[in-house]
Amino acid sequence: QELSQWAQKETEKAQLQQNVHRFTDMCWKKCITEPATSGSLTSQEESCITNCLQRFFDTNSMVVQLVQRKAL
Amino acid sequence: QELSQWAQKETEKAQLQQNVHRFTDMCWKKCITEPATSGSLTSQEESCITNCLQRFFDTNSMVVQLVQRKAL
Amino acid sequence: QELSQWAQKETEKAQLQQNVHRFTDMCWKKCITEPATSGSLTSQEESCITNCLQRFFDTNSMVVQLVQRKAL
Amino acid sequence: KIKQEFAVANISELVNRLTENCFNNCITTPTGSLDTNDQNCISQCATKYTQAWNIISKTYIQLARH
Amino acid sequence: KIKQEFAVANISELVNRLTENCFNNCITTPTGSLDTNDQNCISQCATKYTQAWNIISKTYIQLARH
Amino acid sequence: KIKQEFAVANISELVNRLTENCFNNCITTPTGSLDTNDQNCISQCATKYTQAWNIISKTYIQLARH
Repeated sequence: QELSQWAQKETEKAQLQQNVHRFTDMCWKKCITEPATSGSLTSQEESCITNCLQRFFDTNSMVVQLVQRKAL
Repeated sequence: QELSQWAQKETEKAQLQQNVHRFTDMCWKKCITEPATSGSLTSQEESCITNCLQRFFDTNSMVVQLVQRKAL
Repeated sequence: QELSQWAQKETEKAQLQQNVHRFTDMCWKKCITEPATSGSLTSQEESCITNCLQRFFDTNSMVVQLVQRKAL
Repeated sequence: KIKQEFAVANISELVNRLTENCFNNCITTPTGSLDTNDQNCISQCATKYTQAWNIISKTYIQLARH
Repeated sequence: KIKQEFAVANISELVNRLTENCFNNCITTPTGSLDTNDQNCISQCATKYTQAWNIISKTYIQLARH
Repeated sequence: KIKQEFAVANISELVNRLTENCFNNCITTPTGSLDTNDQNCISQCATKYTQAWNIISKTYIQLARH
């Protein structure tokens, strides 16, 4: 049983890592439009990337609520 | 045997649903380029979406024929 | 053992074919931006496609080296 | 029970694709919160996406029959 | 027999990618039918895509050897 | 050992996504070689992409807790 719990945790971790890759890709494409000219994110790019993930989660919550209220 | 027929039908249905998602995504990206300002498709957007799927199927038929005639 | 070697070779071949599809798709999107007006690639498009794959491999090598040198 | 799973999978895929497409449609530059304009856009976009999904469903089933 | 399946899978993947890329290349705004211009564009695009696929095949095999 | 495999898979996925995004960011029109500008851009882009990945990791773990 401990083994199966361990396996489940590892699967969840892999899923979480996969999501991090997917969202990094998505927010990179949204926020970084110019070729790199310096080796670090500008403060504008940095906040765009943080906001991108948070607003994506907000959008997802709104959509789930609309579906649950059968408003679509 | 009935069970396996049932399983096959369900698999086909799942495949069909997956295609509907894929084509909705594709035709949405082609036809909807401006942020939403009203809660329903304009008549232009609506016909673009219907035509999008039909012309995609036409394109697919043409490509299959070209491959079969070894014209590529 | 011969059978498993054969199976491995076939798997590698399928993987290679899949990569060819993936890279053709990627370099097509990068190099072909105008609707087709003739039935063959212009010399510019042709060299763009060859260069695209080679520069992609160069980029990949650079990234692998940066990761190995822990420079990221 | 399996049938339900398929239906659930279908709604879940719709939610995912709808979220992604309406996020891209409405949130061009992500800021510190969703303002009223953003929320209106997302809600309208969600209705429009569902309409598009219904059109594609019907048209696809018609085309698949022939 | 399995070898054939791989070959079939390969052609089928080519048809799918070719259809998608040439649809996007030629049909900017989908209308009520494919007119002659659309058909010419798709046929020319299909030949060009196959050329690109051949170039990538050759170049990839050369690069993969090193 | 499996744990290591997960970690290796994670780095390998990062390398793939980083390569694709920085290739697209830096190499607009592929030419006969990577010149110094291209190389600088790729190296800087790679650092920036890793920063973005770290931000998303932290923010995602915070959001997933709630």
